[in-house]
Amino acid sequence: MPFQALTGEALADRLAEAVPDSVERADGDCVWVEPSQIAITAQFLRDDPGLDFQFLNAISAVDFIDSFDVVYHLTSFRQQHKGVVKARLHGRESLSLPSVYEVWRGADLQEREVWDLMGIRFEGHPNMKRIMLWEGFDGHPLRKDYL
Amino acid sequence: MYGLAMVKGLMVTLKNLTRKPFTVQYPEERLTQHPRFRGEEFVWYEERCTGCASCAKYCPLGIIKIVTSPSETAIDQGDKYRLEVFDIELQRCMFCGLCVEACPYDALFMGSGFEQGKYSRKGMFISIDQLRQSEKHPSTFFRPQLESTGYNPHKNRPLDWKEVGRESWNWHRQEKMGMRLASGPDLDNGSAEELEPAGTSSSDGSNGASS
Amino acid sequence: MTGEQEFRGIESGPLFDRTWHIDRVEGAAVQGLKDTSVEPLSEPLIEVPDDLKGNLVVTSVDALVNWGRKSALWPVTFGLACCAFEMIATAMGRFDIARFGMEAFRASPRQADLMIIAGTVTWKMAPAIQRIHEQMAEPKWVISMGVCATSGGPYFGSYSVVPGVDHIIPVDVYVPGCPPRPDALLFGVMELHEKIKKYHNLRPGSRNVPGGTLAAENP
Amino acid sequence: MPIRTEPMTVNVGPQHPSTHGVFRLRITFDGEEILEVEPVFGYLHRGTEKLAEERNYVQVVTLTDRLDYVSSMINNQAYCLAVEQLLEVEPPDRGKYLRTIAAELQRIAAHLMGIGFFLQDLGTLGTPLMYCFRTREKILDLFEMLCGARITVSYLRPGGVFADAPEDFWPALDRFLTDLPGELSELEQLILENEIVMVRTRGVSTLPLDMAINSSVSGPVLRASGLAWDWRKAEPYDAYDRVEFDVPVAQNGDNYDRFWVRMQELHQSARIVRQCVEQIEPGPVRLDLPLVLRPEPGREAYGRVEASKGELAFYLFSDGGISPYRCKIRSPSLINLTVTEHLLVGWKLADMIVTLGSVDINMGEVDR
Repeated sequence: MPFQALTGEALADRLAEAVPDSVERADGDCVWVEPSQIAITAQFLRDDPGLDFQFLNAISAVDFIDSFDVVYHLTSFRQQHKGVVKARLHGRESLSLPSVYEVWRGADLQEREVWDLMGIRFEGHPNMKRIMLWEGFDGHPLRKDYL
Repeated sequence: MYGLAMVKGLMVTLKNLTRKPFTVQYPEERLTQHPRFRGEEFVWYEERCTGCASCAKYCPLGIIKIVTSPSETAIDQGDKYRLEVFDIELQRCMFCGLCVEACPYDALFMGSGFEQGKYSRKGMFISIDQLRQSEKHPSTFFRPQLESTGYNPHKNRPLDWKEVGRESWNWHRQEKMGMRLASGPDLDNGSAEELEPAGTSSSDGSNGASS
Repeated sequence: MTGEQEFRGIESGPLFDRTWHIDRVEGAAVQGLKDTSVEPLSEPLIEVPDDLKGNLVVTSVDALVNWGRKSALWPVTFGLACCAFEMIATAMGRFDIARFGMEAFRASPRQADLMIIAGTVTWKMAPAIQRIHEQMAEPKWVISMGVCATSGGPYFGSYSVVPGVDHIIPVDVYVPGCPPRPDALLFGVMELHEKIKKYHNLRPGSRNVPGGTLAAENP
Repeated sequence: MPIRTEPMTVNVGPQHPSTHGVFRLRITFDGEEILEVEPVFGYLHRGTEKLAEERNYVQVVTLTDRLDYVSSMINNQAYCLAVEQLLEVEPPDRGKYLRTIAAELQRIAAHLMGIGFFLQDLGTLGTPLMYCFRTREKILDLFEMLCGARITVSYLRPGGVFADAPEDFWPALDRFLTDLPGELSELEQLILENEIVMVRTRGVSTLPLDMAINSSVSGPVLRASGLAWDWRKAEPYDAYDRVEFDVPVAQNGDNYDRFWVRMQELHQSARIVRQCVEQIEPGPVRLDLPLVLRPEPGREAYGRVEASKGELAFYLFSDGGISPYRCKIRSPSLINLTVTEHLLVGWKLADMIVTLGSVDINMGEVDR
């Protein structure tokens, strides 16, 4: 079975029936998820036998000045497919997102990194310490307004 | 059996007793570097440099400082700028060679020397005078025309600027004349036969620089 | 608190929750160093005295002591980034730094007299470097290997990189390159040898300053 | 009846001879036994992602060299693949083969470092490390022939490689490939069956497969735990769909297995290089792209390779400018360290260093 990429629509269909109110919209190759629902969605994505996303490749955050995108790249080894889930956070101050630490332990260091460099806090993560920079560092350097 | 694998391992080390040593006795004996080696110096041919500062613009670190002024000879007739400053900050350079890649006129080359230890950070830049006076042993990095001639930078003969260009100096001169004469009189000796093909080897990574 | 933890006598809570104060202290030290180290330190220069009064005995002793010092420089094992691999390659079979009497890379700064700053120095690492440098016994020397250590190099201007290790400790020899090849490092070491040869250990009035070199400002 | 002792919190690093760079651990010991671990990162955090946002697409290649500095070619490859995805271009065939050759040679060099330092951490006092460095020096010589540098190569460019290999590269590569099996078998004879190595590493710091997957562990560490997953097979890039190779896999997930998987991958890499040398044909090596690239705005790319440490990926977002709007690096070394606590807790102080060696981290990539 060749390795394939799941489209956003396919993911959105599965999510819409299992986790109500979670899907914002589907885009060509990714699905946009309501930020507050991200942990529940993650649980479903991992446990659903048809989707079976056991492996979290990466958590990335992108700063769009008036909003922040958090991108989850996922892979299933058994089903041989990959998918992209995104969540959009609006505003710039006191951003937070439910942590997927309990679903994928691999999120541990990545979420800390996003907090340190982008300033997005993950609720439910046990250890929201700065990871790369020192305590007392002013600001989050990967934000576009950090010079 | 316990210890057998260790004996096997010791046999391996024993074999090395009779081997030729791998060590290079550095100050006396030097490793043969390869012609593309990007050393910690630069070779610059002023005659070919137009002061366009492509290298400075393309340097990822912005460490090349170029100051030019219009030369007294008529600039509207295609004459070049006069260079006053061409400083390369050695203390920040990472010798990636992107400046060489960006130079459209084959004026800047990587050098092949590496012995550049300094006592003071203040003197750690290559000035225009140093570039003018230093012996020219250009590396063939990103200059495939040198490679195709089998040139070796470590043969100790400095290369003249007429030998290192992508095209022969003749062609260059004719092109300049063409530019100068575009507004005026005849164009007699710019015959196409004398033009040499640009880029002589199949690899020819030069396309990026001019496009 | 689990029974296991209670039995072992561990305080409650995971370790990372109990180390906040350490992190804060460290962060304050880093931030303090970053705020104060804005100018490079003066370069340790060797002063050649105007009146070469040094008599024959003193100069011979100097020569002997300097020869001893230069022939057995022991570097501290201290690799930071890419340059560390070239430093290790220098110590390995092909370039064999043992030919210079330097194969004893010491894990403890107390036993070393040369520090090769091999790699990018970040502000978070700077207090550690400063401390290791202070722990080394006099006389001591520092080679800044590669342009990252010299000036920040490819990372110059980054929010977390020291713009030159000479902002925090004095440097004797700078070796440019990114990274310098092992031969280039050996050349830097030989330059340091030349520098060590010029020391006047017994000249009256000379004194050692931190950095293990003679004071340039000494009258 | 266990004796009650005072636990002690010890700081290891950031300057420690065997933490593979500037890595720091806070460890609570009870005697020799590790009770708690807290890894502390960031001592080599250089802000690569921020700097990438202010350099153009080709200039960023020079930054990727310095991430995992023992496998620069593979880093270049991951980044160039991401940029090519943004631009929707594909390099010419000869370029693909040259990239594959370079990447596999680099994998041999990187694994040799992983193996050498792992054994060094076991206390072999340099002998196997010397053997590893001897072979690595030959690879670095080949790189110098290709691109003029030993470590920070910048050989690959978006759209191919910067130049074709020089003529004397091919005989030199042949010589190297002829010598390599002998050198590897020497290394294997020296160490692979050594009783001390076996006793010190077998069954130590095991990582079960479900935990490895859940913690996003990748690369040789994942394969040692029993999953034959290799992105070169799953999502072939460059010339990997045209060569045959096996994915070595072990079952126990202990220190020895991680070391063993790396040893086997050396042979597979050599096999790939040999096939590439047979298959490569003359032709262009680089696309005719402008020096300053401008991908379409709003596009994103996730360029992924199987690097020597695991899955290395660049997530690029373009706003139509000359430099990436966002360049996120998914670094295998950092994410493999998610399992530090699991690997170390319950084992002895002496195993800690060995385990770190077997995970084979590289601080340039952990902290970036």
